Amino acid sequence: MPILSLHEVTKAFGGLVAVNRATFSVEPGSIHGLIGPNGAGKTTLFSLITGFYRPTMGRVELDGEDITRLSTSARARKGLVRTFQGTVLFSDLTVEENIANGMLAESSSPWTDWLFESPASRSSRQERAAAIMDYARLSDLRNVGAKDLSHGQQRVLGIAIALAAKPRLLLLDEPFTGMTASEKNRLAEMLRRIREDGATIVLVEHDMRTVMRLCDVITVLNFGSVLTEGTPEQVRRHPEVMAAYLGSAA
Amino acid sequence: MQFLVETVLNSAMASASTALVVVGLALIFGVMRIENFAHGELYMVGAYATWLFGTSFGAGYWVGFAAAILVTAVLGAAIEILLLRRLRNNPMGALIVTIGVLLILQTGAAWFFGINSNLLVDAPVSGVLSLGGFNMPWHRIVVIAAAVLILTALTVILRTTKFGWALRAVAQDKDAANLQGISIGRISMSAMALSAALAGAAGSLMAPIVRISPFMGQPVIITAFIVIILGGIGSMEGAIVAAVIYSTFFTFVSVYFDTTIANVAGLCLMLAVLIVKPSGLMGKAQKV
Amino acid sequence: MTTTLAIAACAVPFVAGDYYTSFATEIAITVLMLSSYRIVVLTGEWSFAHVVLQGAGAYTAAIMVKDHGASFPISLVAGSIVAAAIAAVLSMPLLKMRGFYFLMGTFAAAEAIRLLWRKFTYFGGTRGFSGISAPYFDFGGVQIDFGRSANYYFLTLAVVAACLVLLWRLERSRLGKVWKTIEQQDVLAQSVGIDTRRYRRIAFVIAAAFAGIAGVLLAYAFGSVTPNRFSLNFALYLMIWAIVGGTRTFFGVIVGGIVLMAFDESLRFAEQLRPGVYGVILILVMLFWPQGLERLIGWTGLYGRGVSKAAPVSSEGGA
Amino acid sequence: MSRINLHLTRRQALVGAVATTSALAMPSVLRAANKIVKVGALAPLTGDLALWGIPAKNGAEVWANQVNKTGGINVKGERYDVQVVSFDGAYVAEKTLQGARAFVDQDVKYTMVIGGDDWSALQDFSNRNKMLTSTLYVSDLNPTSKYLLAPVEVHPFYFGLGVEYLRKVEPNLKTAALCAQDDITGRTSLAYWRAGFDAHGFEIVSDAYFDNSTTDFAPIVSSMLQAKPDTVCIDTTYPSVALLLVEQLFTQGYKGRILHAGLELLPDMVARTSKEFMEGSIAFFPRFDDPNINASANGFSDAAGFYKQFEKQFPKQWNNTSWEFPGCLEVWKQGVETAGTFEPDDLLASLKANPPKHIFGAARWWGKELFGIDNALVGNWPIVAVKNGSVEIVEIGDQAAWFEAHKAIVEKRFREEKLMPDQKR
Repeated sequence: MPILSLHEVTKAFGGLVAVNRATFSVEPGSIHGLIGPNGAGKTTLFSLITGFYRPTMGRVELDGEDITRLSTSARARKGLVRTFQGTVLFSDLTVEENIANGMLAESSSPWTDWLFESPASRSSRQERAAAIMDYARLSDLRNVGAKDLSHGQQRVLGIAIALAAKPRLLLLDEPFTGMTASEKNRLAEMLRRIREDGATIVLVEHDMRTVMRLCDVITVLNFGSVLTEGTPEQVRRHPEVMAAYLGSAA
Repeated sequence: MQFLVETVLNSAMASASTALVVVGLALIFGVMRIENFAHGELYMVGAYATWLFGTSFGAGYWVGFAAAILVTAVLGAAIEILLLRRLRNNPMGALIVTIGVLLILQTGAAWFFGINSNLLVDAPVSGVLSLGGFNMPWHRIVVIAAAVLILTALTVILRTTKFGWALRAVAQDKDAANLQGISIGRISMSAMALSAALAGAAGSLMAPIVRISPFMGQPVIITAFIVIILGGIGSMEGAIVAAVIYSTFFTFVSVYFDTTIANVAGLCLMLAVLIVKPSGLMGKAQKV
Repeated sequence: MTTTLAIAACAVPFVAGDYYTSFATEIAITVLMLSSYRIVVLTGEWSFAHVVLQGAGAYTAAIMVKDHGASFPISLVAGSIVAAAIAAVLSMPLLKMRGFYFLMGTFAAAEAIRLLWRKFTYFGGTRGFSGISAPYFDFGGVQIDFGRSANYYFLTLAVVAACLVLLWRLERSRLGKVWKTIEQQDVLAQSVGIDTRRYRRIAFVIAAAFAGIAGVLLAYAFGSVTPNRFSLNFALYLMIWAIVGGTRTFFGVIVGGIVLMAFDESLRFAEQLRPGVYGVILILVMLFWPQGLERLIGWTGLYGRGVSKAAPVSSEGGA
Repeated sequence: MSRINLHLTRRQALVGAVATTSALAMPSVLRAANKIVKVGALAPLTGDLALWGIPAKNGAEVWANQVNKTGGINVKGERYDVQVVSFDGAYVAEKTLQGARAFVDQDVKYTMVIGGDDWSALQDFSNRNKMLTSTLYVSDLNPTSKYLLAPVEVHPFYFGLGVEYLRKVEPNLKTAALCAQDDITGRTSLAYWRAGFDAHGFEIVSDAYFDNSTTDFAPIVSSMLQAKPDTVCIDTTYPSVALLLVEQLFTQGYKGRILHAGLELLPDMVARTSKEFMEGSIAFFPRFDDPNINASANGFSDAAGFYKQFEKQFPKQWNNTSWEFPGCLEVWKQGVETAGTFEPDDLLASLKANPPKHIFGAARWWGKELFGIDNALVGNWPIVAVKNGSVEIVEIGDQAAWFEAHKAIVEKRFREEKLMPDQKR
């Protein structure tokens, strides 16, 4: 049973049809790539999945449950967490505080816990924050302000915040753009570890080489509709993909 | 029937003067992203200037009208240069400064002209247009005509002149406009002067009709804020349409019921629009 | 900071005459209004309804005392609940709006309520209520007549202090952290599962509950409740004191508020010119000491919310 | 870019400013041979209602200077100079109560308020501190307002006389239209006007309040004229609002009688309409710039002189309240000088024992039936009518007698507007 499935999802802004009857599904535990030339509708589709936009037509399902009408935060509480293209962080706070904020939405049973946090739940949250920090190799930057991190470190912190929200399905919005080669390798390594811990990843990305190396399945979008879908090799050899990308490094 | 025609004309006049005030407010918000709480007081200064130059110095209404536009324009420009320019990246600070200006202008008017003084401005075109039992003072028709004239002139300026393009560019995207060499300072100052002049003109046109007092600006600014919300902030066209809708609605309710009910109904209309469309009729939709 | 404030506060009735003691009571009530108003500001929104919600508490107290002969504690709870209930109902439509739209939405709702108070004789019309008898404590041989302004001042101080402790706890709780995340990064907060509208509504309702308490304190302090006391002017001045005082820190808004109120009072000799002089001072403070406002600069463009605030990091950051 | 951090934090700067200005606030000590007695003007000095408050305060100061020049107040041989202290109540009951507390702290012996909306908060405080106070609205009186007097004007009691006079001179008038601003003043007086019109056989065809923030009065007048009234009563609207209403009546072709409380801006009304249009309009206040004002207002020492002095000191700031606060002081002065003390209880007893004269002559304490307490100083009151562009006293009527004759109707109309003492919230 796929963790995420889209059925005839369409989004039109006035006359312009940004996403046209997109239908595909994502298997649990996989790293699923979503690629396409600029203007192919990747970002709009991403926003449709995260709930930032409501589709004009069609259905989005998470574990078979229709979440088309759910708000972004409701989807996040169901395990569908996204990161941002830019470096959207709590820039005035430290790394540790940023990650702690990721856990705030966790629904603790007694509402009194909201007001007077029991020491037990506080220590468990601190432990999880520490775990995530060394997971993302940010432990030694614990007390550094988010705005003082390097670009690469800020992107990793963005993912760490998403991890704090206990995602079952993690949506990454062009995580590799603007990273150095070594940063890319370390990030790819981190994503594989996240997948091994049971999360599913959907990756919207331009960087073809990384996508081809990292993803199990790739869906190719062109002019708002699904061009093809398959393993990296199948997709690389597909004639229309070559045409659509016209000489980008295959 | 005659009563209906009178009410329609009265609401047209109310729409005209409200539109003048609200367009000025929308212009300022569009260009400088602040709500000018002292806009009502510029309306008041326009009325006082018309009395001072037109009646007290005896130079006649139209001289007073021109003086009102000049005085308010200069005052608007001065407020921008001396005060608002230093607070460009501090919208809340600018808001407080406009409230400071509001307090100063009100207290100044009460001090110089006396709290109790009864200033009378005679309408330029006296007499009454009476058609079979229905009579409407000519000046009210002059107000409608003048407002339509000014607003068309404004749209022409904004659409065709270089200054108009620069103004709209800054309203669209301040940084992009800056990159093209448009001096934000000059544009903000002239936008503030233009906005103040519009309020001054409205004050001057209404001077023969309403009570000139240091606090005449208060109901005007409250109505202006309600209308600018209805029309959607920053959109000039929205402001004019909303001014007509609100003033007509308000006048009819206050005639068929009473003005307190009209006030409550006006507020509920505003809330209703905001509930349906949280960014006003023509405001730019923004993710909530 | 707390100790200096506490000592100064307790000394007032022994030093000041009847006028300044009751003025200190009014300051204490306004401090509660400013601190509870800060809860709404914590979520990044400014409201014009806070003073009318205080009025709702005051009117509830007046009705409870005059029609049902309720005692002080009962009307305190009733006032708080009614104000919170009204805020909960208002928040349904209001919280769809942001920035300046929200500000004007709250103005419309507040002014409509106030006009209804003036219109219906059940609320006493334009004259409102008068003759609200002062609270009287008589238990185990101890009688305290809170009609005397010094006694009532201490009663107000006790209630306000208790509320401030609660507000302090609230801000440090997880609820407080959620509010701050919503203010700093609304879209990021949503992406990690925080339903921002729901928590903004909780903030609006909790702030109203405290405003209700302040309203009940005000009703007993003056023994009367009139619609003019909750007009736009008072809402504007509350906002001015919050902005100029600075809402960044818990004590900033309190000390800032007290200083500005004392300042406004010291200008009383200027009589007719008082508002004008106050306007000049507002401008000077804004032009030369905006420090307290730097956090508010984040409220860019009033509705460009959620714009990324991350300052681009300097390029030489190590790998 | 490092922020310019001034060593002064914001709090230190503001606290410094507070210290300097409050030093300035110390009241300057008066060099005077006589001892000082303080009287308080507790009225709005800022905001819309300052148009009543400031002229009242100024009038009180002019009166005090005149009294001090002629030797001040003689209390059992001791001479006191009168010092007027003021406090801006901004027409908000709670602020006005703060003023009352300030006056008690400064040992003010007699307080004057405008009354109406801003009295409700003072009641308990005035009883608790025996604060002798005067108000301009008799409707503030209630069974427990022991130390509150309505010594000058018993607005709206003279309106009954006005309608009676109108019926006498114009027997054929049938219908009446009423309008007033939506506050306690408007409600109280409109209730009395209705009683008057009921008592004298008028049919009320239009009756509406308008909000204080109304700026354009054309719609209000057109809706009134739709009912084709042959009498229009614009009650106690503010002077400049009355002018706009009269101008609209003229423009919209109204041909009947106009009734207003004061017609303060009559010269401007005539300028904006015409002498013929204003002819026969009825009001209740002779003008202080009327040459024979001294004859009619004999209760007020040298009314014409007072007006001239006021115009000299406060040019073009005159309003009805400018003589009403002095009227209150005049009654208080007479009481103090006969009782020989400032002590409230003795002074009240003496005042009640021998009622002083009020502005239009002899008067008596009254008000029990309607307000539950005899604290209103009621005497005869003039009715003025416009003759050839200026007002002339056409009749002096007895307000109390008119009330006695139409008590039932008045109580019915007051009960409708919830103004009876037992209906007060």
